[in-house]
Amino acid sequence: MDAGLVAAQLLNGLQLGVLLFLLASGLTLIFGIMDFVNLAHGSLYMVGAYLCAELTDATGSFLLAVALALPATALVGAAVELLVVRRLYRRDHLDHVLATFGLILCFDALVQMIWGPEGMAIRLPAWADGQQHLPGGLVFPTYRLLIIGAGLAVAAGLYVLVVRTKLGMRIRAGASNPAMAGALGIDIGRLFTLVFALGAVMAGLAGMMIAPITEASIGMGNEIIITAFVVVIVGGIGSIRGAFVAALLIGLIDTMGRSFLDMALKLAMSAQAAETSAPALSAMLIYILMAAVLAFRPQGLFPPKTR
Amino acid sequence: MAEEALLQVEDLKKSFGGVTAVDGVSMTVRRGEVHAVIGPNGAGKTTLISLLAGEIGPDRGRILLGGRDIARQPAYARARLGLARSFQITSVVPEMRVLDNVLLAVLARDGRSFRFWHPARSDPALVRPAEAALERVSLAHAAGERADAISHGEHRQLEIAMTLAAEPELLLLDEPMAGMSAEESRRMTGILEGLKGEKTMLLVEHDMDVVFALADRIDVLVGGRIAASGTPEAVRADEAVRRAYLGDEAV
Amino acid sequence: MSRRVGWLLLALLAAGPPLALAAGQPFYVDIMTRLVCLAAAATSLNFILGHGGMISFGHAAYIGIGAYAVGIPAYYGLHDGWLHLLLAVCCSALFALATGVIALRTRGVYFIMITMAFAQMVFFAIVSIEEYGGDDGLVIDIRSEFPLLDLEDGLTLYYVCFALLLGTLYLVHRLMRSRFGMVIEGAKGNERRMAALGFAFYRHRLAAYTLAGALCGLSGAMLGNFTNFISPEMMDWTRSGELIFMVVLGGAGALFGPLIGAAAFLLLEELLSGWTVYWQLPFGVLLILVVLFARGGLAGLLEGRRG
Amino acid sequence: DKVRIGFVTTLTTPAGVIGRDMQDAVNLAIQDIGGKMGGLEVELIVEDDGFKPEVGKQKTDKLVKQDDVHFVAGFIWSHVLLASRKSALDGGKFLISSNAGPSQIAGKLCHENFFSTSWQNDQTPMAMGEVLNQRGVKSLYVMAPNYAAGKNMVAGVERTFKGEILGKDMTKWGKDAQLDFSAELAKAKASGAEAIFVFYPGKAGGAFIRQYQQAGLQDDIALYTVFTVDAIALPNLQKAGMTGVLGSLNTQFWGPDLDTPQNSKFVSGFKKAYGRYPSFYAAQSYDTIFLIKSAVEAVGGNLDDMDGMRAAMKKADFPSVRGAFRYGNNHFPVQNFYLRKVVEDADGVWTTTVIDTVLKDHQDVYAAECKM
Amino acid sequence: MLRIEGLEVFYGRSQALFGVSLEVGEGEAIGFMGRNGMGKTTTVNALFGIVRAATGTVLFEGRELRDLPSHLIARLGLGLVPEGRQVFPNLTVEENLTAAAANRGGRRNPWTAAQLFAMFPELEARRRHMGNLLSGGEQQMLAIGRALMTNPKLLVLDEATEGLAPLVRRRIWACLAALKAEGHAILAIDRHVPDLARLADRHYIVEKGRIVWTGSSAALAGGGADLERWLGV
Ligand SMILES: Nc1ncnc2c1ncn2[C@@H]1O[C@H](COP(=O)(O)OP(=O)(O)OP(=O)(O)O)[C@@H](O)[C@H]1O
Ligand SMILES: Nc1ncnc2c1ncn2[C@@H]1O[C@H](COP(=O)(O)OP(=O)(O)OP(=O)(O)O)[C@@H](O)[C@H]1O
Ligand SMILES: [Mg+2]
Ligand SMILES: [Mg+2]
Repeated sequence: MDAGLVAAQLLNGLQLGVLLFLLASGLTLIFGIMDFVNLAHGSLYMVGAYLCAELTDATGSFLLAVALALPATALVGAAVELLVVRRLYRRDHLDHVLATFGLILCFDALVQMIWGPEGMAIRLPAWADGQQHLPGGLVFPTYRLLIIGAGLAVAAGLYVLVVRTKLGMRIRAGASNPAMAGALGIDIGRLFTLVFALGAVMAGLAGMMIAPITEASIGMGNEIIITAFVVVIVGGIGSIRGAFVAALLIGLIDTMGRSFLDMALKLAMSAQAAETSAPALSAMLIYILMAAVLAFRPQGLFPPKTR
Repeated sequence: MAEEALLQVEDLKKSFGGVTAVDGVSMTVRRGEVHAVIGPNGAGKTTLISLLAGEIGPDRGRILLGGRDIARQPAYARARLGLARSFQITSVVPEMRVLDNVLLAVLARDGRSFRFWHPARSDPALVRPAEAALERVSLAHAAGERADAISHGEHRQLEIAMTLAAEPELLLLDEPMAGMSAEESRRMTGILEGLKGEKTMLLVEHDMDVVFALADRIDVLVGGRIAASGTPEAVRADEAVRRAYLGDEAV
Repeated sequence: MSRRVGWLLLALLAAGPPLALAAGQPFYVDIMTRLVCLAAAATSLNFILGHGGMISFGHAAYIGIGAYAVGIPAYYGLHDGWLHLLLAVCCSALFALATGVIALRTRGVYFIMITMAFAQMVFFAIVSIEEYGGDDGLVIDIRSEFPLLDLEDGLTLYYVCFALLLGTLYLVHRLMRSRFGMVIEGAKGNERRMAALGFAFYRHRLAAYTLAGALCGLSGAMLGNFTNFISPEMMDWTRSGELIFMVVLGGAGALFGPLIGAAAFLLLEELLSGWTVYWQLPFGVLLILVVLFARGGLAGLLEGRRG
Repeated sequence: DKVRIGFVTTLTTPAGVIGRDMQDAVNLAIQDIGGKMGGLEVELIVEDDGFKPEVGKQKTDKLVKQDDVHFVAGFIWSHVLLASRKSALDGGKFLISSNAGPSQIAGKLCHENFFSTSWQNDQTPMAMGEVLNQRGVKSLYVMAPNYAAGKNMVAGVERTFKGEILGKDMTKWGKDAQLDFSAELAKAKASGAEAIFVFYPGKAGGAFIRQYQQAGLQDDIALYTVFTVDAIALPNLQKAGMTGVLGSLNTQFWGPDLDTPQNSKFVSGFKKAYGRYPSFYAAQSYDTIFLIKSAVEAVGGNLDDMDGMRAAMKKADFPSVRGAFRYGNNHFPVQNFYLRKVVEDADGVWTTTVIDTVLKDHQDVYAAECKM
Repeated sequence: MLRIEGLEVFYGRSQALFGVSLEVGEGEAIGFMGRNGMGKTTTVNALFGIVRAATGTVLFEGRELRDLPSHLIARLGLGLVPEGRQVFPNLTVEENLTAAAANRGGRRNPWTAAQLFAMFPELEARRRHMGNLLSGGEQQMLAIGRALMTNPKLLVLDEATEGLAPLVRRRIWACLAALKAEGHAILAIDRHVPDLARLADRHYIVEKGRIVWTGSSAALAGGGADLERWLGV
C-alpha cells in the first residue's frame, strides 16, 4: 500500500465527506432545529441536480446554471414547506416520515415525467475538467478539489448564521416552542419557510456538485439521504459542528473501506471470498460506526445539553 | 417519640460544569416528620431532590435510606425502596387517561408488572386504590379525561395523586403547591397534614404559609449549602435567612 | 368503527380465497397471502411502535431472518417445518435481544436510526455471503413440510398464514391491555415519570422488543415459504419503512390499524401500479393526504378524528 | 383467442431507460408484424420489476396466474430472472429471456421451456479477453458490479485473458448502486495495470466513463468495456463532451451497423420511430417477438401445442437481427461475437461500429452442465 | 385599550369559555382571578391567538385581533409571560432575551439585557447557560425578562410569580408597580390575592368559563366579592 495511494484516498474521502456535509447540514437544520424529519431532503438534492443540468443546457455555462439553480431550488423548497411540511411540525416524527416518503414518490415520478428515465449529464467547463498536480506527485481532478473548497466555505457560513446571528436564535426559539415564539412576535411561519428553503439550497447545491460526476438521475437522493441521516445521528442531532465532524469521518471511512478492505480481508479468507464480500462489508462500515457511537454515546458525538 | 432517622444525607455534592448546585449538604430526615427545605431560587433544592430520587448521580457523598446507602442506585430501585417524588414541573403521561396515570403509580407499588395476559385496567387491585387517590386530591371528576386535557392546576393535583398512590415511605415533594389556586393549595395542605405521622415528607416549597403550617423542621439551602436549620420558629427568626430569602414575608 | 372494519376485513380474508379460486382468480389468493403475512409482521411492529413508542426502522430484518431460517436449511435439503419455525423464532428473538440491549439505550430518532443500522448489518451480511446467493437471493424449491399440512397447496398455505395473523392479533391485543402493556405504554409517554415511579422499564422494553422480533420472524418464515424466493432485499431499509407506513397509515396503536394499513397499502400499490408507471405520484399524494387529514391513520379517520 | 405475451422489464428507477428501449423495440416489432401472429392477435402486457428480484417474481406470478399469458419474456437483470424462473416454468409457460443470461440457467437450471434471445453472460467478456490477448495486453484491472451478471462477466474475461489480473473491484449494485468510483479509480491507477476492463450496464456506465476521463486516466490505463458503452450511455456521454470514449473498444454479439436485412429494417425503423439508435437490449427484444411469432405460426395458432411451439423455437428459424444462428442444447444462441469501436456517425451522433469478428459460432461453457 | 367581549372557546367538544368579557383601560392594571381550571389561561391564550375563539371579539386599540396570527398580535404591543415559563430550552439565557428583543411599545429607553441582569442578578451568573438548565425560579425570571424585552404596551402575566422565592416575588411586584407608574397596562393572573390587590385597579373573577365578579381593589378588599366561594380565600 503506497503513500501516494493513501494520500489520494484521503482526498477522495474528504471530498465525499464535504458532499455529505452539504446534505447533512440542511438535514440537521431542518431536523435538529425544527424537529422535522425530512426524508424528502434527498429529493431536493435531485431537484437541484436536474435544475442545474437543465440550466447548463440552456445557458451553456455551468457556473451560471448553478447561480440560477440555487434560488430555483430554494423556491421549490419553499413551495414544499408551504404546501405540506408546515402542517406537520406539531405532529410526531412518524407522520413526518410518512408524508415526506409520499413526497419522495411524487418527486421521483414528477422528475421522470418531466425529464424521462434517462439521466441528465452536465458538461463541465474546460477549466474545471482537468487535473491538478499536487505536491507529492499527486494528481487529482480539479473539479473534486472545487467541491472540497465550496463545501468548506458553506460550512463556515452556516455555522455563523445559525449560532451567531439573531436570525439563528429566533429560528431555534421558534423550533423549540412555536406558540411561545409567536406570542413574542416572531413570525415563525416565515422563518420556517426560510430555513426549509435554506436546507433545500444546501441539498440542491450538493446535488449540483455531484451531477457532473455521476449525472442527475431519478432517485439519486434516496440512498445518500440515509447516509446523510447517519451523519446527522453520529454527529448529534441539531449540531452543525457534529454534522461536520461526522461527515468527514464517514466520508473517510467509506472511502478507506472501499479502497483497502478487500486487501485486509484477503489476509483472513480466500481471495475470491474477499472480493465478493468486501463491497458488502465496506457498505456496512458506516452502520457499524453508527451503532458503535450510539452504544457509547446514545445522543451522538455532540449531543445537546439537557436537564 | 423515637427520633429515628429515615433518611440521612452526608456531604452530598453535585456540580454541573462550572456550577456547583449542591455543595456538601448533610441532613437528617426523621421518620414521620415533615422536613422542609427552603431557599432562594437556584439554591439547589430541585437538584437535591433529583439526587435523592436517583435521577442524577452525586459527585460525592452518601444517601442512607433506613441505614442503607442508596447513592449509587438507579431511580427505579430507590422508588421500590419506598421513595417517591413529585415534580416541580408537572410530569405525567400525557396521552393516557388521568386514572391510568394513577393506576401506573399503584402498579409500581404493587411491583408485579411482568404480567402479560390479564387486563390491567379492570383489575380491582389496581383500580380501587387509584380511584381513592384521585378522590383524595379531589380530581375524581377528571378520571376519564386524557391527562393532557386538564388545566395546569389539575395537573398539579394529578402529580400529587400519583405520588400518593405509590404509597411511599418517604415523599419528596418539589413545590407541590406551585400553580395551585389558594383553594386547592389549602386543601392540599390539609391532605398533607393528614398524612403527617403516617408518612415522612421532604418538602420543597416557596409558599411560606404552607411551609410554616406543615413543617416540623426546616433546612435553609443557600448556594448549595445548608445555611440554617431548625424549627420553623427558629428559622423564621433567623436574621440571615430573612435577608437571603424571606424578606418581609415572615413578618 | 375501526374495530368493525377490522372484523370485516378479517371476515373477508377468512372467506375470500376459496371464492377467488372458484371465480378462477388464483392470483387474488397470492395477494391475500402476501397481505396476511405482511399484516402479521406489521401487527408485531405495532406492538412496540404504536403501543410502546419504539419506532423500529429495522423491523424488516426479522422478516428476512425468518425467511432465511427457511431458505438456508432448505438449501441444505432440510425441509422440516417445525425446524424452520423454531429457527425463525429463535434467531429473530436472539437478534432482537442482542441488538435491543444496545438500541434501547437510545431514544427518539437515535433509536430509529440504530435499529436501521442493525438491520442494514444483517442485510449486508447476507449480501456478502455468496453461498446463499448474496444480492441475487435464493430460490426455495420446496416449502416447509408439516405433518398433515401440504404448504405446496396455495389454500393450505394461506390458511396457515391467516392463523398466524389471528394469533398475532390476539396476542398483541392481550399484551396491550395487560400490566406489562401498561408499563410499555407509560414509558412511551413519559420515561422520567415512570422511572420515578419505580419502573425498570428498560427490561419491559427489551422483553417487548424481543417478542415483537420473534413474532415478526414467524411472519418472515411464512412469507419466505410463500414467495419461494428470498433475497436480502426483503430486509432492506425501505421494507422496514413500508412496515412502518402500514402501521401509521392504518393507525399506530390501534389493534386493527396495521391490518387496515397493510390492506390499504397493498391494494393501492396493486391498483395504481396496474394503472400507470407513474403510479408513485398518486400514491405519494394519497400518502400525504392521509397524513395531513387523517390523524391517527385510517383507523383514526374511521373514528372520526381529523387532522 | 389472442397470443398473450407478458413482458417483464424495468420501467421505473434510472434503469427504466433500458426498459423503455426494450418496450419501444417490442412495440415496433409488433407493429412490424401487423399485430398478428399465425392469424391471432397479439396482446402485450408489460410489467415493471422496479429493479428488484422480488417484485419481478411477483409480477411474473401475476402474468402467469391472472393474465394467463402464453409467453413470459423480457428480463434485463440476471437476479430478477433467477427469482422469477420457477414461477413461469412451474406455471407451464414459455420463458424467454430478452437479455439476462446467468450461468445457472445456461447450466444446471436449464429447462425445455426456457429460451434466450441474447447470450450467456460469460460469452461477451470471453470475447473481450481474446481481444486483449490479440492486442498484447499483459496486465489488467477489473471492475464490475457485485451481482450475478457482474460475477459472470468477470469470470468470463478471466477465462480467456492470458495476462495477469492486478486488481479487482466488485462494487455495490442494485437500486442504490455505487456511482462514485473515485476510490476504485485511484486504486486502478496505483495498481500499474496496462488496461482496465469494466462492465457497467445502464447509467452506471456513463458515470464510470465520465470519472475515468475526469481523473485523466486515458493516458495511464486503457479502457475496454462490455455492455457499458452502448446506445444508452452514449448520448449522455456525447452531451457531457466525454470525447475520451471515442475509439474505445467493446465486444458484442450485435451492432447497429451489422449488415443483415432484418437488422437494417430494425435499426432504420427504430431510428425513425424514436429518433435514436437502438441499444442491444432493443435488438434482443425485437428478436423476442419474431422468435415467438415463428413458434405460433409453426403450430398454426394452436397455442395449446406446447411441444410444437418448443420444437419450432429450437430451430431458431426466424429472421434475427444478428443474422442466422442456432440454439445450443441449453436454448442459448450459438453465435458470433464482434469487436466494436465507438465512432461518430455521418450525422455527428456517437455510435458503435463493428470492426472485427472475435468469436465465431461460439457456445457458452455452461451448456455442458445442462442435461437436455 | 383592550376589550374582550363574549369570548367562547372550545377544546374539541368541551367548552372552556362561555362568553368571557373583560376590559383593560389605558395604563390600567387588572387582576384576573379564579380557581384552577376555570379558564384564565384559556382566555389569555385566546387573546394571543394561541387557541382560536369560536365566537366573540377581541379589540386592541380598536383593532380586531381574533383572526390575527400570534406574531402580529404580539407586534401590536402585547407581551406575554406564559403559564409554566416556557423559556426556550435550546437558547442560552442571553439568547432568550436577545431573540425576543424589540421595542413594540415604542419606549424611550427600551429594556436591555444589562438592565434585566441588574434586576435579576441570578440570571447574570447564568447568562451562557441553556434555558433548560436553569432552576424553576430562574426560568420564571427569564420568562418575565423575556416579555419585558419586547417592551409591550400591555403586559400579560399568567402566574408569573409561581415558584419564585418570597424576596424575588417582592422584586417582581415592585417592578410591575414601576411599570404601571410609567403608564403601561398590565393584565395579571396570580394566586396571591393581596399582592394583586395592591397592584391592580380592577379585578375579574372567573368561574367555569364565566366572569362572575368584577370590581375595584377597594371593593375586593371591602368584601364586595364572595372570595370564599370563588377563590377559596
Ligand atoms: N443540568 C444542569 N446543568 C447546569 N446547571 C444546572 C443543571 N441543573 C441545575 N443547574 C443549576 O444549578 C442551580 C441549582 O438548581 P436547582 O434547580 O436545584 O435550584 P432550586 O433550588 O430548585 O431553584 P428553584 O427554587 O428556582 O426551583 C441552578 O443555578 C441551576 O442553573
Ligand atoms: N389543551 C386542552 N385540551 C382540552 N381541555 C383543556 C385544554 N387546556 C385546558 N383545558 C380545559 O379547559 C379548562 C380551563 O383551563 P385553563 O387552563 O384555562 O384554566 P386556568 O384557569 O388557567 O387554570 P389553572 O389555574 O389551573 O392554570 C379546564 O377545565 C381544562 O381542563
Ligand atoms: Mg426547584
Ligand atoms: Mg392557567
